[in-house]
Amino acid sequence: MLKLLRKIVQTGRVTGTVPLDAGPRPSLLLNAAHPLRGSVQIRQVDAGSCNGCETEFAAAFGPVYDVERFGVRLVASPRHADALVVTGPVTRNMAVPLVKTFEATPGPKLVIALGDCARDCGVFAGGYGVAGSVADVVPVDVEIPGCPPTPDDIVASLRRVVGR
Amino acid sequence: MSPTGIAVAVLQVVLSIASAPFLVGMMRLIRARLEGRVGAPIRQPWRDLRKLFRKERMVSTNTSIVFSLAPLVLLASAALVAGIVPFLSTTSALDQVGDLFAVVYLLLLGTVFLSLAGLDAGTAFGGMGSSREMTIAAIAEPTLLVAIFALSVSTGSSNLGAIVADTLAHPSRAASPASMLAFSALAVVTIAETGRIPVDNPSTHLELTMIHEAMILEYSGPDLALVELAAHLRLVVFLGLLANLFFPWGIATTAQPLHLVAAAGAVAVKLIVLAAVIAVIEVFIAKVRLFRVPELLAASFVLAFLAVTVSFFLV
Amino acid sequence: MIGGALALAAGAALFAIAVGAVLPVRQRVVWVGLFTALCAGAGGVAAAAVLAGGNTFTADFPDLFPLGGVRIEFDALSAIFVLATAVVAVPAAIYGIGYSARGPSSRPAQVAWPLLVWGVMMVPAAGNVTGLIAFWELMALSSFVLVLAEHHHNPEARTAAQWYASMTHLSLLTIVLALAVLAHQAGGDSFTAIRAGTDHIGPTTATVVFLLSLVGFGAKAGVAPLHVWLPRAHPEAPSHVSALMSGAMVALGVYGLIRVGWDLLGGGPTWWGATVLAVGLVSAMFGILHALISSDLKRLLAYSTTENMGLVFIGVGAAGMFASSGNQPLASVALAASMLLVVNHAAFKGLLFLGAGSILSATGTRDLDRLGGLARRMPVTAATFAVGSLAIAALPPLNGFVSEWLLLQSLVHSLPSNAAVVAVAMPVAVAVVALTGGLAAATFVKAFGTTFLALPRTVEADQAHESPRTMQIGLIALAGVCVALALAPTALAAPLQRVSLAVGGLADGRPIHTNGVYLQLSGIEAGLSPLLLATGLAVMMVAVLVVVRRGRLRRTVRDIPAWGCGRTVQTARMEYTATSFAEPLQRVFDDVLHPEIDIDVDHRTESRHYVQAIRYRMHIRDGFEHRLYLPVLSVVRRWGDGARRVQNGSIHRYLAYSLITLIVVLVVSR
Amino acid sequence: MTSPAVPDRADSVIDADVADLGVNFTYLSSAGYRLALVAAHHDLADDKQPATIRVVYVMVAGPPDTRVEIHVRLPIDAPDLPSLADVSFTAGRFEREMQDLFGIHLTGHHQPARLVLHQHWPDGWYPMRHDAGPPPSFDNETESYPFLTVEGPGVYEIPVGPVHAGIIEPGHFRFSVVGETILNVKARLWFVHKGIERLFEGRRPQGGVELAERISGDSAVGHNLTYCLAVENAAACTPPHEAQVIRAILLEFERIYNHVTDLGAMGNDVGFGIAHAHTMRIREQLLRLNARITGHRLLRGGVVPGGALVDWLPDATTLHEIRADVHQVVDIMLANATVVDRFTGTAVLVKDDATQIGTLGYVARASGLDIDARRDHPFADLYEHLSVPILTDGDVMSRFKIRVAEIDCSIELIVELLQRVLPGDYRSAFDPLDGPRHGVGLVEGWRGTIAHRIELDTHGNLSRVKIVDPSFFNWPALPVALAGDTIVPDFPLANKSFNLSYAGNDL
Repeated sequence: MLKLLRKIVQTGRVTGTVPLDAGPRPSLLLNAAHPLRGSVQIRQVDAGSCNGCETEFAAAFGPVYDVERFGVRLVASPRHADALVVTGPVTRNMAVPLVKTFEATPGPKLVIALGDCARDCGVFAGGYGVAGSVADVVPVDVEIPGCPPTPDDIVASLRRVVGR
Repeated sequence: MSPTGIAVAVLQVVLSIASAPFLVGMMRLIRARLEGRVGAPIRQPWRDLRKLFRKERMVSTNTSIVFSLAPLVLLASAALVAGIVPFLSTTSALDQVGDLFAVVYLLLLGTVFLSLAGLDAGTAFGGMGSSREMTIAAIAEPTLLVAIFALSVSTGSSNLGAIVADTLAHPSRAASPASMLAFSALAVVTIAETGRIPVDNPSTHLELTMIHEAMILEYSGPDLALVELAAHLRLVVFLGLLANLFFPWGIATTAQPLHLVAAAGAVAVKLIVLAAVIAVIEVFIAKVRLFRVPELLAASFVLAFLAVTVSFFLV
Repeated sequence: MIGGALALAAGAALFAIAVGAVLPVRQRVVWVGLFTALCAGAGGVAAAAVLAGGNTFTADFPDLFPLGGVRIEFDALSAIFVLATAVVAVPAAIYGIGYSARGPSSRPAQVAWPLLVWGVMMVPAAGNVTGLIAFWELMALSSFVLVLAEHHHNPEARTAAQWYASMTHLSLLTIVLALAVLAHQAGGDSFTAIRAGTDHIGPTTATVVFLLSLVGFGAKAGVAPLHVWLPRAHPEAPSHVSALMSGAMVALGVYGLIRVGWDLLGGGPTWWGATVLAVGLVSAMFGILHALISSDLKRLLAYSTTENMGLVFIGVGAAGMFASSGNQPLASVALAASMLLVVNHAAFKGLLFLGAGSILSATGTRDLDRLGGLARRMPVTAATFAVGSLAIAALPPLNGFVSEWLLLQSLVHSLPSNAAVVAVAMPVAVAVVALTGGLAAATFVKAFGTTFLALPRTVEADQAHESPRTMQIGLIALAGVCVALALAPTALAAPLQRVSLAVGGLADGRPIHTNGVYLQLSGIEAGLSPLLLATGLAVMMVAVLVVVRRGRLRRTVRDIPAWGCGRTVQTARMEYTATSFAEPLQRVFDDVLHPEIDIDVDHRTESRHYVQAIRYRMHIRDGFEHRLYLPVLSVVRRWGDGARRVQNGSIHRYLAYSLITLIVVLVVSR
Repeated sequence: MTSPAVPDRADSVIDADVADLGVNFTYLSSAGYRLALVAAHHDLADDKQPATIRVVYVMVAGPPDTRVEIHVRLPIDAPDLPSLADVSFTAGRFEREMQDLFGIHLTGHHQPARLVLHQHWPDGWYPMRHDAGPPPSFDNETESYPFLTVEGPGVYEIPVGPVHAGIIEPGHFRFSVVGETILNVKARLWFVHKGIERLFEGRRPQGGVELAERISGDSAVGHNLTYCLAVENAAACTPPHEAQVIRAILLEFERIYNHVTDLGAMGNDVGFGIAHAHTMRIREQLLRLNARITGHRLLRGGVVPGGALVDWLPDATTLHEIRADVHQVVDIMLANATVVDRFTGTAVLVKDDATQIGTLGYVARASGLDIDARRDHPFADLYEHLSVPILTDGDVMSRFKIRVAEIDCSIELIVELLQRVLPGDYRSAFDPLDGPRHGVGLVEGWRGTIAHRIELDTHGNLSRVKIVDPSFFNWPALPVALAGDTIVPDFPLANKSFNLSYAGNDL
């Protein structure tokens, strides 16, 4: 107990790289009256990634980047989600699950293609098990380039979506 | 059943509902800060709810009317309890409508409906959540009722207004062993019934470990908003019960607006303190293994039982 | 008027018996059903008249039997039990028309059914020992025939009947002994004479009589450990018969105990009440735990009857304890709680058994793990079963909650008391009532959820259709009774006072004050308004709906398969089963239930990492049956073939035994 | 039947007749060799021989590092392979993989169901054959994997995945359960099967690096190093000693950041979120070090065929601070009675099972198996002082503590190696020789021993790359560890304690 308390006090605030006082940014996607402004719940779908994008996506929700402070939260069910974050080239085995996840998400909803593989299959283009990029399977609204994108990029893109 | 009484009851319901998401937002913020994060603003849960109300409503195939009915019953039962429990004033019109037992069974009614909804879609997760929820609810029941027993022994009544008035009249009773034992017992049950650590993890993303979350995996949009709001409201109701049954000071004994404002301030402070304490404790403890939960509740039952025996032998 | 109604009841019963024996099968079930309903309805009217007016009715039939006359004495205590019987019997009889058309339409069954209804109604009306025992045996014999009504289809019915016959005889034997001793000591056969003569009875005799009647009536009430016949016999009987047996017949055990212990004997020392309370606590816990883990719907309901009779015993026992410690007002509250529970139980247990019968006749199974998805296929059954489930789980705003609340109030306000035994017993009782309530909620979430919700688990469940109109009428009527009792229990305030006044040895005074909306207890500062609670809930629900609609609720509702993690097609195999639902609680109570679990894993001989098959088996035996009865029975069996010849399962022989017993009884009681 | 050849030196090849396969395999197994890799190859017809399917079994032992290959040739029109499933559980799984991808017909296999290719993939299309052609049309609605049905009243199935609730890679788990008691679990993987092995083919060896670094994103160094070692092995190229030191340092950095993440993630799975927050903070610190070391947060770009290069290396003080930080978090976790209770005795993998299944890495070492490729198959003389921590309980707690011990070992190792090298670019000219060649790489990645076997064609281009992530060996151990008396809500914790790779397994 005391050890943990000491650790908490010593550690203090970790979050910090993204300037908080940057003020609300205009959303490039959603107008001010859009239902999703200020609150976007995310269901992440790994459609064939090498797990690199997952590492960085998880970091964005870690204490250092803390994207949750902008009203972005991970949720367990697509029924609770507003946006799908899809990583990897879509494999033949994940195409149907991805579509089903998309269908299971109530509107209005967004699809965010995270990473180069999600955008254009990256180095995996042409693999016999690859069905295509995310946009080939479900309509994509936002793309975040990078292999993998840095947490800073991810946070910036998500802020653009949520408008804060 | 006077008009002012009804007005007070309605005011309680409205204020509880309005403040519940903020309380949850505050608890999330405290956890974030202790984890070194900035965290979402306190009003974030309201934002989330507002958004959900504007989203598409999806109903799973194979479900029955229970699926649509459960969020309503869950929220209505919690709201009714918010009207009965003396938060602001002991003059609530609903005080004679139901006593503490009625409150407990009304909350159980909500639990039962949510559990049925969990079974309704026929998914393994929903059933799992229902089964776990009913297990915990069933085992928590003895603690709840025996703790009420302890409270009503000294007061001679299980009416909420009477218990509050009695504690106000005899402040020393709040510090009596019986009262403290009963408080501890109810605190444990509160944590179990509101799905907090160490019983359930409100922020988990693991379907197989969930209790509350597993039952509501099928809900979306407005239905989900109702369920979430009800969950927030139940937290307020349980914490409010704990606060005002054991520390009723500040509550209005009339329905005068000024007194009510002061009472609202007092109950707000109490709720914030209790919620903050829970939020801080949650950071320091882990979730116990599912089959240790009954042990935890058994321990709380022993506390409640001791409270009754103590009040018998020490009164 | 009371006499007329009782005469009408008898006439209707006789007519029903006659048509049951004479008419061809199609007309038979209709006329028997209608006249049985008339019989029960007439009895109900008589009971209502007694309860409303406070009169009693007495009539003598001195030469009815060659060896003894029968006296009818209809007071408020009788009336409340007759009322409970009528509550379940009228809908059950109408329901029976549709149900029998597909099931027990044989002549014996159709003759026995009105006999049973009439018998159950007349037991509390009996005013002397001979009458009580005659009607008791009439009830036992006719119910025995009905338990066997479907034995052609079901071999388990025979085992059930054996248990039933044995326990009924044990019950009868002890009751006869108790009453014979009582009548002999008091110097009279009629209850009036016995009451007058109790002064001559010494404490030892009184204790013996009390204990004998506790065993005899306890066995009928199905309280542990005398319950073993109940979870066997009630499921095997045709469902409308189960409804009457579980809803009303078992309650006569309570009636007998109160009548003998606290009316005829005039009450006794505190430990009488404490014993009854203890029996109640054990029964309530034991019953609900076994109901929880049962996946046979009717067996679940039968065990739940043991639980509910346990709760009634807790109330009666507490009343006895309060009465003997001089707290008459509280005793009357406890008694009122018990009596209200008897009436409520008749309504919701009757309803649930009728619902179970509806499911059984639609799907051919009572196994919860083979049901599912019936809410869409059988909406009336589902809605009424839901009412029954919420009621039996004691959830507001339904009727079960009111009696539970009364019971809790009587237990909680026992303190401060000067008796240490009360101080220890009452918290335990509250805890047991609470745990029972919680487990009952879990049990009926399981029962309703696995039966009616989600996907059907078998083809039979998938192809189920709603039951015929007559059965629906029965269901709706009983659901209506539940709702009426829930919203206006205040109507029973005055009758309950009359009941407690009728039991002089137990309670007096006025348990419940009411202005029609609020229930107030005498001497206790506690209030409840079931009507306003229900109104409040409804108002809140409407308010939420209105607000949500205002909040720009998008009206688009998308119908979509349940979330299956992106891949799986949902099948019934992925639904939680009843066994699974109860498994966590079963694990919590492992020490009490002692489940026997086998997991067989077949490996390839070459490598145990190639598994061919896995089989799972779990069996939970009735602890009392397993550890108390079976050892005794095996000793008995070792006595020789003589015993086996008695127990050879021939139904005719059982009937003969019963008849002989009846004659012996009549001789003895003379 | 010939008597088995006795290998007395590293990298010997036994060209066995199909009939002698079993004898050779059992002989090597009894001599202490373990099966590291099985690869099938589609050899096209040329003027010397007709088209065949060549199956290569790589058996390894160490120390001293010894590798033996058994080569078996099957005619393309009747590729019947006698199954070794009875003697080696792992071999049975490799065989099913080859059955799916190469169309090998197995004889004597007990469960020859599809492994890699899901049920909706067309029959008779073997994507790894050179003449496979473009994929035919897929029937996307079929789903009929033959899950074992557990018999008994009240048994139901929990289907989980492939889309999970957290940030988890896709896989499908089918639990047969009564209430909370797990009776049987089956993991259905290969959802992210992209066909990486095929993508290597035809590239220059240098061109395989970008793929090797993306086999499993969290094992960029491990897989790429293995790949480079295999290529260098084939090309008979020896990189500079400094490059080997840097490779060893990078390998340990990868181990540390992944182990640290797992420690907190296991805390998170028992609702102890604060531990997760702290390990995520430490991980970010480590990933930023990574970014300075190689220019990439996941340590990509540091290892290349023929050498290694880094921009910068941290000093020992930084590492000691991180180590102290990690230990504070670990102490906090182990001081929490609930955490200890949840970890202890959960999902026990006994040594016997761990051995039979052929587990590797920390999973094996937590169950008492003394196995570590850094010591058993060192790629350079750098590991003389390496002590391999071993724990014996096989529960979640052991898998937790073994990670802590390995973090300590790694930091000690890095501190020691830092004295031998300065940051810089250490590359020898890598020029693959012509002519068919093959090479094997074995590296102790953070999850366990990674094995690659590559073949170069006459032009020095890659003609076949076989990749084996330790997860391929470890996946079957997870259901076995759960089969005891694990309850459903403990599964995520058990799964996290194994933390197996889906991408590395599925390829």
